[in-house]
Amino acid sequence: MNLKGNYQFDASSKAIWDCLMNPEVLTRITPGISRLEQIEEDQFKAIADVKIGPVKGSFEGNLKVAEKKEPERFVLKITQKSKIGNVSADVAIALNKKEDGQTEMEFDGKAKLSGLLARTGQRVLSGVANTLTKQFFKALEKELA
Amino acid sequence: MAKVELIVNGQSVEKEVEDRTLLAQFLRDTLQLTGTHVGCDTSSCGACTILVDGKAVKSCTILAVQADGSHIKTIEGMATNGALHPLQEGFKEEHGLQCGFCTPGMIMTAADLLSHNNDPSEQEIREALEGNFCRCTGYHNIVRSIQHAAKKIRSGEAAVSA
Amino acid sequence: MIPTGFTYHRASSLKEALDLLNTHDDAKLLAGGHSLIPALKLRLNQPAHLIDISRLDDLKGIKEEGGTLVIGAGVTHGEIAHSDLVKEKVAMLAEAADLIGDVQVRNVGTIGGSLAHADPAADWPALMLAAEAEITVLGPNGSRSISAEDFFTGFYETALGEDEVLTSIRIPIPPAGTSTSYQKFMQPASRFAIVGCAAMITRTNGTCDRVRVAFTGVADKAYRAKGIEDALTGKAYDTGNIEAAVSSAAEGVDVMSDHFASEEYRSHLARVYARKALSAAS
Amino acid sequence: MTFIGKSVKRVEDQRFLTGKGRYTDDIVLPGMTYAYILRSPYAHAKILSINTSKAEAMDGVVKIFTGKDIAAAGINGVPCGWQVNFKNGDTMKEPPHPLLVADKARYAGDGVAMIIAESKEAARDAADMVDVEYEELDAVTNAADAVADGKPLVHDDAPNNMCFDWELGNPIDEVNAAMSAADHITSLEFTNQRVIPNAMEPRAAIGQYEDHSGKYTLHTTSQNPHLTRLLMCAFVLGVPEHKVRVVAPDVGGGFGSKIFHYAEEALVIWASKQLNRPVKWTSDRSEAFLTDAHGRDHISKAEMGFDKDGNILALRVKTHANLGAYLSTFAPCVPTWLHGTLLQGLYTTPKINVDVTGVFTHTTPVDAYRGAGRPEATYLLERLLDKAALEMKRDPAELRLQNFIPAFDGVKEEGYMTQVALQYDSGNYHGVLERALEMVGYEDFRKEQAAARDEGRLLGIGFSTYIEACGIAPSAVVGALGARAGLYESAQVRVQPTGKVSVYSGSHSHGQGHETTFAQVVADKLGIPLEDVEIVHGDSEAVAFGMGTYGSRSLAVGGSAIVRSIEKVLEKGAQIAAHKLEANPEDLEYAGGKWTVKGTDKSVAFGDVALTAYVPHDYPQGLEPGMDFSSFYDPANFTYPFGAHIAIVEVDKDTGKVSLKRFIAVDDVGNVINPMIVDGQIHGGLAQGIGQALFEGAIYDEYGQLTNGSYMDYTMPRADDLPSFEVDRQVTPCPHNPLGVKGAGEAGCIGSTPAVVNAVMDALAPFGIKDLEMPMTPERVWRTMNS
Repeated sequence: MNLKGNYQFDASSKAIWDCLMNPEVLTRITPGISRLEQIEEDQFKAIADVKIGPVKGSFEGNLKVAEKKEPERFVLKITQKSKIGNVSADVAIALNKKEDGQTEMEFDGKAKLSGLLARTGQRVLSGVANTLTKQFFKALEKELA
Repeated sequence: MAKVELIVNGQSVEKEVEDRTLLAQFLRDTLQLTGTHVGCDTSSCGACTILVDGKAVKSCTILAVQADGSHIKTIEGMATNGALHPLQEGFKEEHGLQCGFCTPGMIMTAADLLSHNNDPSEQEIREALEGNFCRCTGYHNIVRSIQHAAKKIRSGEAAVSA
Repeated sequence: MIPTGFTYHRASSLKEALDLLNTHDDAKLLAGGHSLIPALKLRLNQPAHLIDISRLDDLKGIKEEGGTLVIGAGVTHGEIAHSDLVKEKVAMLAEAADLIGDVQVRNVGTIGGSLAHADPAADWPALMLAAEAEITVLGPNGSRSISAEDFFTGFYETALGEDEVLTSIRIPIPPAGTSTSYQKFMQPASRFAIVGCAAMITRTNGTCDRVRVAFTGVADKAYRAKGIEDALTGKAYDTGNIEAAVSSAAEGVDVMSDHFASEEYRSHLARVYARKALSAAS
Repeated sequence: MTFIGKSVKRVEDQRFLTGKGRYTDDIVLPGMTYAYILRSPYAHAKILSINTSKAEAMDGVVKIFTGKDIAAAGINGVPCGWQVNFKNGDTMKEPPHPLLVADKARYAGDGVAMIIAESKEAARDAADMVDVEYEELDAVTNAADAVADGKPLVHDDAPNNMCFDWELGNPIDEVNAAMSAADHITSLEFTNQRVIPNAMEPRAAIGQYEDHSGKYTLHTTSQNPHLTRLLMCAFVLGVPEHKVRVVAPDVGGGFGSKIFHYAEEALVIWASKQLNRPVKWTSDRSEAFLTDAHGRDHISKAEMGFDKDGNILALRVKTHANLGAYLSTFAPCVPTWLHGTLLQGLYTTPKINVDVTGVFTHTTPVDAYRGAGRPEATYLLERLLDKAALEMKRDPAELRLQNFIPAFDGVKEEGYMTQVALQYDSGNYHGVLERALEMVGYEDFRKEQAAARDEGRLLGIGFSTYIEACGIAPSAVVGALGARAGLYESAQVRVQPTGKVSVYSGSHSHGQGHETTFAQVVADKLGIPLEDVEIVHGDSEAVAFGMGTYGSRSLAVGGSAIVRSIEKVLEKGAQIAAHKLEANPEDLEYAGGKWTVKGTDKSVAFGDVALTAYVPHDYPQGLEPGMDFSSFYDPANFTYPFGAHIAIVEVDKDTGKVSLKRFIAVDDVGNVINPMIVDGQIHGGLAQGIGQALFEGAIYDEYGQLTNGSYMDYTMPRADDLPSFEVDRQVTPCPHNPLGVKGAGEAGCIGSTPAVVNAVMDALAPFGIKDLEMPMTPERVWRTMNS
């Protein structure tokens, strides 16, 4: 599943960068994430409870920030396991400076699903991804405000 | 555990089952009425169709305890005193079955249809079967079988209860 | 095929249902169960408690109440499809009900259950929006009414609180001169809507006084196509005007994409089905 | 009393209609336990660790076995029953196919652990508590991609993921030369997509071990119980065959997917001994999507050369066949000997070369699915013919008629020798197409079509003619081609002392109606009432041996074996009758259930003779008592059913949705014993073939996940997707088997797919469209119209 899109923020790329690199904030704004425990630098153990419509699952796994180039880009590597299937995603995030102090956040990546999620979830998957993304950006916006 | 009381094919039944027991499992495992089949896990195939208070229901999609107090009819209850129901007869006469696995569900769905429309068109029959898969017959003879039964019912040769 | 274990409760009144809902964490209401039980069987969801509200008389029945069609939340799709009152007053509801799932699903699945579930490809949300339904819910602090427009808040998301029960749907009976239609392009395997379009048009002497068009299946939630409505209101009901109006069918929404319909194709279908629904509502 | 040729109502129906059918999952044995198989969610992954301790501690859990336990017990993997060699003579790559994997999963669905519990609920719940740590690896899913250098390997010892490469027909130089002399070459590159069989009854197996006798019983959803026993005993478990009984009770459809020996069968048998309790496993539908062998999945490039008059000069085919992650029982033979050999079709094509590469990928194993290889060959030929007609501005029906092999009956005229190793038995190919054209009202349709086009409606007609090789197969021939089993059939006809007859057949019925058709043959040949005959099948303890049912072989091979045994019965009966009538056996004739001295009214009935055979007080000297004969019939050749199918479709311009308006099928399956049953077989085959054309197809993502593995996502035809079918038949008897029959099970599925595709192409002709991939979903058609 492709994850691609962008979102405009009324904040500097530095401000966004700082938010995103702060585990506490990240826990707050990432939909479903209930706990983020630092294992080593830029690497976290993540626990998520995702509840969307008919699907409710507890996910557990890793979140890793890689290829950091402050404050322009980084790659988020996520692996999450659950009884209904596993999810892993590599998402490249770019923070592009715009006029008037605005920043465009662009993301481009792929999510890889397995198990029941891959097999029977097709009908709703793009919706799930959209919803989670929207929630994330809204929360980030709030955080920046 | 939940207590379930049902009238199944005219007989009272009272059993204790786990709350999560699906009606299809209850019929098959608890009552050994294995004529009701399970062909999928997404409520799509219709092999498990039975009549609950006269209406066609996918027994894999209701809990046994939800059906508590209902009148249930399964394929085992369709014949009366050894005489086949017109639908059973129709399926035999028109070769409406091959492997037989989808057949009970097909017949129960058709019974619901004929209970409120005893002269369905081919299109109406095909639409009524939209929730039942058959992989053997291409549905061709199933349609004929239901037409056969409808004709027999209309001619008054058979009184039908659904 | 085997759900995880849970405790089943049968509510004998709405009040009891609310109490149970408030006493138990991780509880789900069970009406027809035709959205919930399939999810439980695949273990996509694992609630600890199910509260069965399917037998509550308060949730039953279809009636007319002073210019309003009132449908109990526990009314099945099949009952709506066969209701003479519905056919006479708001025909598209019966038309749509007959296209939901299959016979067996329609015999058990309920309108309230479907609305609370808010599947983005379910049929009812489009109809509720086009009919400007009010959705009545009961919570610990009493009853409240939510307009359909406010009810569907997102992807499988509604304004229904976790401690509330959806009790009925109230639909204003449209004035004379109103015609309605629901047209659906089905996903061939699941028979959910890839595009479902509900249209309601009130006309005087061939001019559209009031137009309501809503879609399901297209975006992550059902929506009203205000662009189409505005483009046709006050205009003559004819092919040219309809054609011009439907071009905006999928504008301003995030169009979904799956194996059966890409974003582009789905957008195209939205226009086609808007035309079909508007043309059929004659 | 003539039963042959009559639409006798099926004797098996009574039990199915009253809910008394007995399918494997219906069976409950005392002390039974329930198995759930935990499967890899990944298509390709190393198994780093498995922790079963939490699950083992749960209520009701009896035992959990992992791949390590299976390996430690010295159990072999599932064997392959057919060997195909590389062109250079090397044997195909045949990597092990473990019952449960210990080190590495090679497709999403590979078994990792078996959880056995007191109830299926407990087994299912415990499965959620087994922790498996995987290291996910890259996967390959597409056969043409997988052979490229540097791709992930499914098996380390199969470089470039190649299982074999294989060639058949005329030398490629000759074909190339013929092709370069052609005035017109039509070429086609296409995927014959992977489809999922979806028999309505999910697979199930029950293993039962008796410690006092050391005997096992396996109840299983098999088309092929004896072969399952042979493979499981001899190759997997090393258990003596006489200690294993395999029963395939009522089986809810197979379509190929239940021919094969599956890991779960050996697992429940082995586990039942470990636990000394019966073990039952029943597949979920989700699991069936992942683990039942899939069908088709060829990627082909084909070219057909014509002279200026439209005569076919040559055919060149290159195919990559996806075999999945492991070799299923008959996998290697499907894209080779069941596909390459059928590329002559009904045509006189003088030069043919076919080249096939069998490829491993990280997907569910692929094997025979209704038609097996023959639908792929037919699709290729019939798409080429229609496309060539379009390109050469010829009528597609006429172009076919022009190139058909002339009629031959296989008796007066010899069988037709093809360029691809087969000798057709008998055929009248013009006859079926001409009849189909008459039924469809071809000229009128073209007028209707022209009028519809003027109104902007898209109507189309599509043709398909096919031939298939059935009655599989002469043992010596298939042995030479790589089969690791004989493909004869056995039948025992046991005349009871009262003259009632029990027949034990090695064929297996799972919808085909053998209990009726075979009884018709027996009752007819013996001149006794139908109800005096009983057909027993599906139990290795009752039936001496059998090769099962697939490849439309039951009547041609199994039925012929029955006829052979009946001949023996009648021969012995004549000796007894002659003794009773004080006549010479050669002076007797047998008709109407009695032996009569020719030219007299002196006769003795079958029942009296039977009784005498068992109460031999007054009896021919030296003759053994009893009347019970077995035969093993090994066919002299394949049988070759053929036919012509025509589809009429309408395409909705707005949505691209295809509606099938009419479907005409004229099939020649040789002699027909029960027309009602034969028509039913054709109908069902048509629906499956149409399903492939319009609806069905497995969709794997790049990671090897089957993304439409449920009925919410995988589209199968429903009642309101199909019209009533218009079927008729022609009869050209098979000259080499005693019944003159050819087989009807696969015909509908072989002919229908290209007919529908060709009809859609015809409907879309105004857009200049010549190719479209299957399934022809609305979006695909719409895109093509709008590109």
